[in-house]
Formats: sequence, structure tokens, C-alpha cells
Amino acid sequence: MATMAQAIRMALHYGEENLGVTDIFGEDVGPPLGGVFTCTQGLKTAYNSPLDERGIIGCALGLALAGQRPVCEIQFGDYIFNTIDLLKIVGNSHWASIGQFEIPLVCMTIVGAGIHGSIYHSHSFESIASHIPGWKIVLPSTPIDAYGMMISAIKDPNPVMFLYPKALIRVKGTELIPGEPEDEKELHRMIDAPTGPTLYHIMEARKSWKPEWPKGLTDYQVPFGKAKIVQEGSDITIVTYARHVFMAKEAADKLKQTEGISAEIIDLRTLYPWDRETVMNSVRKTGRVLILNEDTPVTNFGEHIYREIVDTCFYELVAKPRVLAGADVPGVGLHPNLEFASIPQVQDIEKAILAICSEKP
Amino acid sequence: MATMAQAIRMALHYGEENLGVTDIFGEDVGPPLGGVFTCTQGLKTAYNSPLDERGIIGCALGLALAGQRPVCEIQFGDYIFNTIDLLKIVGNSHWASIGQFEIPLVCMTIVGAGIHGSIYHSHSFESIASHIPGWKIVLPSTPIDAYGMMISAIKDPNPVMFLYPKALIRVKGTELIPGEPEDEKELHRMIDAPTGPTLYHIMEARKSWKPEWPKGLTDYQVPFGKAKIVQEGSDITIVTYARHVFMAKEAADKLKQTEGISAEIIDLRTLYPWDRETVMNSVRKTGRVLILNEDTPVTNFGEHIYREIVDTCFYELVAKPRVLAGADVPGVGLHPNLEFASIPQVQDIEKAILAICSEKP
Amino acid sequence: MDKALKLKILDLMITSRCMEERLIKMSKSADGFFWLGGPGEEAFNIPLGLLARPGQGLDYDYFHFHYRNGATMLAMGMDPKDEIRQMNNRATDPFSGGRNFCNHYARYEWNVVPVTSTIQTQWLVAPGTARAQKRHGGDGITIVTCGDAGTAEGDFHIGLNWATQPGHESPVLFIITNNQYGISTPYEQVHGTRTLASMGAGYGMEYGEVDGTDVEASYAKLQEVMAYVRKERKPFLLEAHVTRLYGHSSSSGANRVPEGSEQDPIETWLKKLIKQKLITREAYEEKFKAEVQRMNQLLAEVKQEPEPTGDSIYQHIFKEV
Amino acid sequence: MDKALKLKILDLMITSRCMEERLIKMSKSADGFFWLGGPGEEAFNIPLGLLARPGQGLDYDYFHFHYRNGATMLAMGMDPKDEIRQMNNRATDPFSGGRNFCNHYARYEWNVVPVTSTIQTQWLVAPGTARAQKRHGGDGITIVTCGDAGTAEGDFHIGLNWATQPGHESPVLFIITNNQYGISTPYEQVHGTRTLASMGAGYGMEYGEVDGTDVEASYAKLQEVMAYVRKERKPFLLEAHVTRLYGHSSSSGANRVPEGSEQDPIETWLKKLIKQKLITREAYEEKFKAEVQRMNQLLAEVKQEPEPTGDSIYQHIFKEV
Ligand SMILES: Cc1ncc(C[n+]2csc(CCOP(=O)(O)OP(=O)(O)O)c2C)c(N)n1
Ligand SMILES: Cc1ncc(C[n+]2csc(CCOP(=O)(O)OP(=O)(O)O)c2C)c(N)n1
Ligand SMILES: [Mg+2]
Ligand SMILES: [Mg+2]
Repeated sequence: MATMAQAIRMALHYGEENLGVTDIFGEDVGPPLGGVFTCTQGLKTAYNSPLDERGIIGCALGLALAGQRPVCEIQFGDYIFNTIDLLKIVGNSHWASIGQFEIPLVCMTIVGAGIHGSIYHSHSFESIASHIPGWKIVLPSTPIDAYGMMISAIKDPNPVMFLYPKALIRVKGTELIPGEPEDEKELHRMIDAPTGPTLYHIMEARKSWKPEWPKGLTDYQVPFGKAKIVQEGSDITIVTYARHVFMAKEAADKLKQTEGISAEIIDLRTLYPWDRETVMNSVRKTGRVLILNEDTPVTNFGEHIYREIVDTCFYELVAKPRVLAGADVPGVGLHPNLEFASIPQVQDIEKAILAICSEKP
Repeated sequence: MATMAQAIRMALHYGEENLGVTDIFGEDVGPPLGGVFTCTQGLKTAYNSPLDERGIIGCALGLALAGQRPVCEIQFGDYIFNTIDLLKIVGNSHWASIGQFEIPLVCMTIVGAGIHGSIYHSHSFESIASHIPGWKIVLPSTPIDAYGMMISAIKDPNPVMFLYPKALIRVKGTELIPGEPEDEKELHRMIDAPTGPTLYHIMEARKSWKPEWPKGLTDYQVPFGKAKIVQEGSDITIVTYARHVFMAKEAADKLKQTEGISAEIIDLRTLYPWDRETVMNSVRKTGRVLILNEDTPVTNFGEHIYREIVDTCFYELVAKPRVLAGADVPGVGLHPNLEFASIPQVQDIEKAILAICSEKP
Repeated sequence: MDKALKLKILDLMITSRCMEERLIKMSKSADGFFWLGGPGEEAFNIPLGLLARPGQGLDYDYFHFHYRNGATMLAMGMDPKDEIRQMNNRATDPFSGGRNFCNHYARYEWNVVPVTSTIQTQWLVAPGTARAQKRHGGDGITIVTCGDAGTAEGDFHIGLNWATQPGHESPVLFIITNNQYGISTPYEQVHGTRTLASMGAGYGMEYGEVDGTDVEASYAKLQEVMAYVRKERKPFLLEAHVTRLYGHSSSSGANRVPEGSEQDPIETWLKKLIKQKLITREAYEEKFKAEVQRMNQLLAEVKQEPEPTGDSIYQHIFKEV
Repeated sequence: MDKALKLKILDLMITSRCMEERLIKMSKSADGFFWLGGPGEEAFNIPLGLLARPGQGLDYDYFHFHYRNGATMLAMGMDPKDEIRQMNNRATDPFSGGRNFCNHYARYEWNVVPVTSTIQTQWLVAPGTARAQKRHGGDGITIVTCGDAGTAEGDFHIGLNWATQPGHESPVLFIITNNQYGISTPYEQVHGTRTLASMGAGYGMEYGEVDGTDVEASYAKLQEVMAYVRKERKPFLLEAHVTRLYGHSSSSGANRVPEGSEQDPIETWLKKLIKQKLITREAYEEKFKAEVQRMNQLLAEVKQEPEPTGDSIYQHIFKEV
């Protein structure tokens, strides 16, 4: 099965062939590398930009204003924080011009911890992103969702922030993307650029390389604003996304066995607009909820979900809800002891579930 | 009584004379203007920087690293959004160097709506600011608090984000700042720079002008992390700050008269670290709470307070709490109809109080 | 320059000045809030508007304006009533529906992208429209303006850098209108070099200066550099020296600067045309008076138009799919 | 340059290379995570460290390093064990206590301010320390380094602009180590001009280039420009042409580039010293082998040192009042 990197690459290929994508650009996005996470290898409209995030967002906005359909990349979500004013402008241009200009722009950037990224390569971005009006925000956890949400992002005439998790970029999917060859070695042969020990070898190897795109790719979409119930359950609802979907699953599996707790896990997928209906229905059913993510805890996006849940289901909650988020510290330290203490781990999730489920109404 | 602008100016003067402030700088901060809101008139260490917010934060950090004590200004909080990466670095430098470097830096910037500031001069900053670890954040609502918190900010060896409200900058205080002359005309004569119809007149008038600083100014401090109970009450707690302290008061006064509702109003003053004790004690007493601010509502700082309150007082709340914040739109429109629809007004606050107080447990 | 053009420019100058002075009065009364605009820049901004090619799409020019380009918009054909609508924040304001400050244009049919209040960010959006134009072919160009103080932002560097990226050199006319001040900060306090234009050299870009209070010099220079940008599909950095006759904005009083402190380009042009016997001062004063009247009339009309409603804030957040 | 200095530089080169190669091996084993560093920059970075004046406070130099300045730190007197501690993220890492990547120094006693991973932000912090030095007097200067690709950030402009603000011109030695690549992006793809140094002209700043693979040229140039900055209290922009012998970082493999593709400054220097009969290749190889051994030994020792504990993340968020 395709990894998320391959899935994104195939969606971008579909986008440039069929959906009018004109420019895929960013730092190291074009040849020879095709992205530091390989998401843009072999794409015909991919090119390298100057090392300059403000220029990237600015140029993408200009392209969108001129009727193009750009997909720009900020190499690491960690390096998007010098562009917040520009993201505000991107988000307000349609509104400020009373609908005159459309801004069909996708900004993709990889987020979160889990790859020993140390102080400055472990940031989450959803809390600040969700505070910037005028953007739709997605954060898929699986390759097929990444494919389907990238197609939706490209088709949307509005700015879309396509976040994707560092920790899951190389994880293989469990569902075949429509059109993806069944044999993953075959997929590798077809679309992964040849590699080598150094950039010189890579440049040499790729001189004559051309990807062989799977023929049957479709415009399979995952609609915005639709969460996925990863597993049904009756005792507690876990609202999460990205890497923590899998960590929640692990914790829930364990507690199913040891305590018989039945957890319903919701993968939000779209963070703005998020799926209130699925979340509220679940909370109404279970009466207990854990909101889980890895961003720092003060003014955390999970607190928004939390507020909405309490506001909507206050008299239906049987235990006080919880937000489990990252530690309130200025960075994720490099040593695993530090990272584990900063980012919710499976055992922290277990503890939180137990605490909520053992609360007597 | 002094306005907030005068209060800040006097505190900065006290700081440069007695607390080692070395550099007060920013756009139009030095002569001839002394700040677009007059906060830095007549200060001996005030000077103009290039029009460049990134340079301002960067230079301030450099000065702090070199043992200086800078107070920098971002002319409008609205123009701080291109510096978020730098604010993160300022906030992590002490931590990243395991305590080797101190960062005694104050960044002052004016925030919020209420002066017909239109799309790009009406932003709140507390939600994003509070999501950046390593900073202390204050937002005073009165001149005397502004004085006392600026003194505290200067004395603190850590980065302090000194936010102050546009709508209140010219409002006179009701309490004399220690050392402030009793006659406000006298204060005006002493410390307000002469003005004129154009910049040319102003430059001419100020050539020979020198402020006459009040002799008795003290290092009166408002400690960080201490909220102020603006009025005591028993039916509902209103947690707010800045301009909305006064709007809450107005709404509460009205409802006292018409409905006999007794509201306790808390002016948070410090947003990080905020005064959990005062807030929780009040909520425990009233069982009802309204959290009120004007920032946009998704991932709003008020949602953090909300989460903490629900988490701490869940079983003591007799009605579901509410957050009343700005509208979820990309900007505050210029026409008053638009601004009033975007920012909580007195009657919106009344409605929210009524809704909470009329809820049957 | 033929006579008709000379007089047309004078007419546009009059309209522009009367419009701005109408706006200034509005900012001092209950008819408007914040004002800022371009009195002092007309001799440059009008030729710019006349030589530009407004229209929709890549065959036309794209405009990324600073907040002092009212005269340019008039020269491009804007009805001054629209500007008054924006100043009076009416629902009928065609640029922002009463949402934005005056001089904050957005006009899709003319490729005028939304003016933003953030200093200098337009400088890094401009290379984007220019890249699209370069790819499209034809001779449409991107025009972007800024002030002198704003060049201190990193975005100044970024715009020039992107427009000269090898393989992506693109047709941007970068214009700095240098009025010697950023609000209250004099040019010499914040810039170490005599000219900002010469910064272009570092990027291997063509650059130049012009006296932006001189109509003929401005017109000629703009003709020359636009032809270069249109043809070569490469950027040009132009610094125009202009004045700021009503100070920075209504925040700084919006009062006329003292006689003799800054040149009034309309007076300069008028004197020239009088000398050339193309007009008399009396005729000019007549025109001016009539235009003042017209602006008053336009305001009276605009004030009858609907206000935006509170509910309308939720419109146009997203384009419906 | 006397013989002793020449040999000292060679010794430092050996130490530096052996240290970096030790780190690279760690990144490929369980002993470390991400690596990046400076093999290929030694001929420039060591003279820089030797000529700099580390110490605490305004009388000494301030350092705002890029992430390839290990050789500079060694030349300034760093114990390679400290670098290995950081790579092994031990609690004993004196720079960050196991919190940060290798080559991310912070040393208060030497005015080495925390190295940040954000490209180019150091460029706008540097004018701050330099302003403090200018005010203080003496001849302490601020030294800031960056790569070629990073100069595309707006912060490049900002640093140069602040260091030349009239009345605030300050003693910053701005250094670009140009290795012709930003990760995988070749210099020619993103820069329209042959030299980055010449950008200094736009700011009225002195500037120059040097072959950073040549020890003597680097030493002489640094001596000259440091003397200028120390004395004139004005900035200088220096571009050093260097190589990148192990590619960008461990993310790109951290393998040695093919023979002949990039110059190894140690080999060049060694050949020169052999020619001058200051050393034999055998003696060099002996030294190198011994240094490899020493690094292994240091790692073995470091691995016995304590790890940071989870709880420690809450230390040093704020300085206690
Ligand atoms: C990013 C940003 N910072 C600060 C401001 C506030 N501000 C508005 S205009 C101005 C001065 C601009 O001066 P200049 O660039 O010379 O243009 P001018 O107004 O003189 O035409 C400032 C500081 C702003 N609008 N945007
Ligand atoms: C602001 C920012 N953007 C992107 C990155 C990711 N990144 C790390 S190193 C690098 C390339 C830097 O190239 P250059 O400036 O030439 O320095 P070199 O590594 O070649 O010494 C990039 C893009 C970053 N660290 N910071
Ligand atoms: Mg100006
Ligand atoms: Mg490089």
C-alpha cells in the first residue's frame, strides 16, 4: 500500500493533470529532490523556490489572484510562523473584496513531533491555524485520506491548509487508493525516484528518470467537515486526529482487554470546519469524552472542541471531559525522555481514559 | 487623572531612570512623535527604528542577550503577526540554553477594536500570544494598572508581552498613580509634548521642549498573576479584561437594576500566568460564569480559561458556562454596523448574562 | 505630450485633489473615519494610471497598490463616487462593501487586487501575478507601489529576489513613492543610502529614479520603463520622489503642510500650462470650484445609499463550492 | 603566518573533522539522531575561531552561529566532548542539556548566543548585540554566520539594514558561507547574481569575498575585515566560498561526496604543509588516527553520563524572579 508521501504525490499528479494545478512549489520541492519528504517527486509543475517562506505564501497568493491554482509547500510546519500575517491576508482576501477575488490556494506543510525533531522541528500548527479565519484546515492520518483530502483541497476555490503528520508520512496505508496498483513494490518502481548515497548520485540517477503514473487514479475525494469513526464504542468518546488516532487506538485496545472499556475513536480529519454532528452524537451516546492532541495546552485547538462539546452537551455529560495535550513548555527536547514527557504517550492516554471512565456521575 | 498613555510614559520614564531600561524603540517611538499613541514622548532612551517589525523583535532580543534592558514597541498589535517565529525564539531562548541566557525584554503593543480600525487595525492578539510559551502576558484596563504592570514588566528578567487596549488608551483613570500630580492640567503641562496641525509645526514646537517629570514617581507594581475583582457579586462570575471590563460593568449595572442580578466581575489583567485562584473561588461561589473577550472565537484564549474552569469546578457549576467572544469572520468591518456585529457589545453581554442566570440547574 | 493629454492630466489632478479634500473633510466630520491618500503624488500617479492597462485577466496589467493611489485609479477610470462610497463605508462601496478604509481598492474587472493595510506585503504578492503573466505570454505586467519607509521590511528584499529568480524573471514594475517620511520618521533617520532605487543593483535588476512631482518627467520615465518591462519580461525598480501635502493621514491631523515646505505638483503643472497658454488661472479655479461642488453632490448622493447590515459580516467568508 | 600557527590550524582541522565524523557515525547508530555540521568549512571556520575574542560581556565578541560552526567553536577552545554530549543528548550537554540538535551551541561565558534552527533569524538578532557593543565602546564586535540559500529570507535584508541605520551603524561582521546549495537546491536556481557579497553595496556597506577553502586567504581576509569592523564600528559583509563534504545533513545521508566533486580544504592545507616540509603525510595520518581514537574514547565516556529526565522539561522556562 502507498505511504502518505506517495498518496500526496499521486493526488498532486492527478491535480496537475486533471484539476488545473499550475504551480507546485516550495523549498526543495522541484527536481532533483522532489521534497524533503518525497511528496513532490516527478511532478511536472513542481519547482524549487528561494528559501523564503514569506515569499512562498506571497507568491502563491499572487498566483491565486491571477487565476492560477497553486499548491505551495512550507517545508516544515515549524517554519510557517513567520507568515501568520500573510495567512491572515490570504484568509481575508475573498471577504475584504466582498467576494470579488477567489483564492484557490493549497498550502501543504508537515507538522508535529515523533521524529526526534528537537526544539524546532516538532511543532504543531493547528491551534494557531484554526485561529486564522478564512481557511479550511485538514490533517489526515492515513494515506487514503491524504489522497482524498488533497483532491478536495485542490478542487476547493478557497484557501486550504493541508497539514500532514511527520510521524505518519512513511507509514503504509491499509486501504488501496482507487487506481493504486495492488503490489506496493510495483508502485515503488513506478513513482519513487531513484535514490543514492549523495546528492550527486541522486542528480545523476534522476537525469533520465521519469515516473510512470498509475493509470487508474481518480478524483476520489474525502469531503471537508466529515470526521471518521475509527472504531465504535459505548463508554467514552475520544476526539483526536493525526498520529494520536493510532496512539488512542493502542490505548483503547489495551483498556478493552484489561478493563473492558469500550471507546469510540473519532478521527476529526478536517479541523475547520469540523464535524460537530459526528462528535456530538458520539458524546451524547457515551457521556464521556477525551480530546487528544499534541499541541501545547494553552489556547489549544482541543479547547475549542472542548468548549463546543460542553456548550452543546453540558447536561448530557456524565463525567467531566478532559483535554490531553502537549506539555506547556517552549519546545520538545531532543532526548526521548524529554520528548515523551512533552507529547502525550500511549500510557498517558490510558491514564486519562481510566480517569474519565472511573468518575462517578 | 492620567490617561493610560501618560501612565505608560511615566512608567517608562521611571524605568529608564531607575530600573536600567536602555532602549525604548520602535516605529515613530522616538522624537519628533513619541509614539503614534504618545506613550513614548520625552523619554531619553526612545528612538525611531526602521519600519520593520521583525527587525524590532530581533534587535530587542539581541540587546537582551547582550545584557541590555530593551522595551520595544510594535506600533499596532495588528502588525505583530509577521514575527511569531521570533516571539517563539524569544520565548525559548532561556529554556533552550538551559537557563544560561536571561531575556529581560518587554514588547509593548496596542490591541483590539473600538477605534473604527477596520479590517486590519482591530485585531486581538491574546489568543495567539498565550499559545507562545516562555512569555508573560499582561493586558491592563486602567492607567494605574498599566503603570504598575509596566514597572513589573521592566523588573522581570523574562520576556513580557505588554498588551494595552486601543479603546482605552486615552481614557482617564480614577485612581491617582503614586507620584502623579493631583491636577491633570498640571500633568498635561508637565509631560505632554506640545502639538500642532502638521508634523512641521510639531517638530518646530518640540525643538526646545523637555518634559518635566513628576518628582514622586515610585516603583509601584501590580504583580503578575493577580486578577482584580472589579465588583463583587453572588449570582454570576464574569471573567474578562481590557475594554470588556467596562462593558461588562455597564451590562451588569443594568441587570442589577432591572433583574436584580448580582454579578462578580473579574479583570484578569495578567493573561499568562493568570489568576486561577481568584477565578475558581469566584466560580465556586456563584456557580455560573461568563468568559468575555473580543478575539475571534475559534481557539480563543477564553476557551482555555473555560476549559480550566470546567475542569476544576465541573461539579460545582449550576449552569453551563459560556464564552462570549468576537464573531468568526476574517476581519472587523469599518462601518459601525459591521464592527458592532463582530465585537461583543453591552447588549450582547446582557443577553449572555441573562441566558446563564435563567438556566435552571 | 500633446495639449489634450496635458489638459486631461490637469483635469484628473483637479478631480483627484478635490476628491481627496472631500475625503479629508469627511474624516473630520461624521461622514467618515480614518483618511489617508495621495495629495502630492498626482504628477506621478496620474501618468501611471494613464499608461497602465486595466482589464480582467492575464492580458492586462495587475495592480498591487499602496494606500495613496487614488489618482491612479481615477486615471484608470474610477468614478470618484466609488471612493466616496468607501470613505462613507456604504454597502455600495464596490471595493469592500463598507468593510475597509478609503484608498483600499479591490476591483476584479481591472485586476486591482485587494489593497492591504500591512505595509510592504504587496511586494511579495506581486511576483505571483507576474509569474502567471510571464507564463501566459503577451505584454501584461504587474505594477506594485510602496512608500519609502516600508522598504525596511524584509518583504522589500523578497519581492526583488523572487522577480529575479533565474528562470522566473518576471514583468514587475516595482515603484517606490518616496515622500521622505514614514509617518513621523524622516528618511535620513532610517536609511543609510541616498537612493532606494540603487538597491536594485544587488539583484542584477534595472533601476532608476524620477522626480514624481514633475508630470512630464514622470510620464516619460514611466513610458520608458513600462515598455522595458512589457517587452523584456523583466522587473524594473523605480523610485519616484513625491510630496505628502496633508501629512501622513487623518491620525496626524490631515492638515495642509505649511506653504513652501513641500512642492504642490498641481501648482507646478498649472504654472507650466499657464505659461504655455493652455489654460488660465481663472479657468483652473473655475474648474476646481465646480469639482468641489461635484464632490459635495456625490457625497450627498452617497449618503442616501444603503449601509451594510450587521448580518452581512458572514457573507463572502468562503466562496461557496 | 608562522609555523606554529600553521600546524595548530592543521591540528584543529583534524580534531574538527574527526569530531564531525564521529557525530556522523553516531547519527547512523543508536548513539544520536539528526546530524548536521561543517566538514568542508574548516579552512575558514578555524581562522574565524582563532581570530575571534570569546569571553563574557560587551568587551568581547558576540557570536550568532549558523549550524556548521563546530570548527570555529573548537578553535575558540571548545572541548569536543561537549559537542559529543550534545549529539548524544546527555544532561551534561553544556549548551542545551540534551534538548537541542548537535551544532546548536549556547555558551554564556563566551557570548555564544543560542543557535536557532530557523534559517536566517540570527541575522536580525545580531544588530542587537552590536548596538550594545557600539554604545559600550571598546572593540568587541558581533559575528554572525549564515548559508547561501538562507540569504533569500527577508531577514537577510533586515540585518544589513539595521546595521547601517544612520546613527546606529554597528560593528557586525556578517558572514555568508556559500557552499552552493540549500539542501538540494543549487545556488544558480535561486540567485540571480554571481555574488551575494555585492548585495552590501545597496546599504553603503563594505563587502568582499574569500576562498574559504584556503586557510591563508581566509586568515588574511578575516584579519583584515575584523580589524576594520573593530576599529570603524561599522558592518562588513563577507562571503566565503566553502564546500559541503558530507552533504546537507544526516537527512540527506551524510555520506562523503564523490571524489573530485568538491574540494577538501584539509587535503589542500596538508599538501601545502607537506610541500613546506612542516609535516609528513605519515605524521598527519598518525595524528588523525589518534584523534579518531580520542573521539571514540570521548563517546564512550559521554555515554556513561546521565540522561536528562522527563521532569526536567519544566526547568528554565522562566528565570525565577
Ligand atoms: C506592517 C506594518 N507596520 C506598520 C504599519 C503602520 N504604518 C502605516 S503607514 C506607516 C508608514 C509608511 O511609510 P512609507 O512606507 O514611507 O509610506 P507613506 O505612508 O509615506 O506613503 C506605518 C508605520 C503598517 N500599516 N503595517
Ligand atoms: C526558516 C527555515 N526554513 C527552512 C528550514 C529548513 N532548512 C534547514 S537547512 C536549509 C537549507 C539552508 O541552506 P543554506 O542557507 O545554503 O545553508 P547550508 O545548509 O548550505 O549551510 C533549509 C531549507 C529552516 N531550518 N528554517
Ligand atoms: Mg513615506
Ligand atoms: Mg548552502
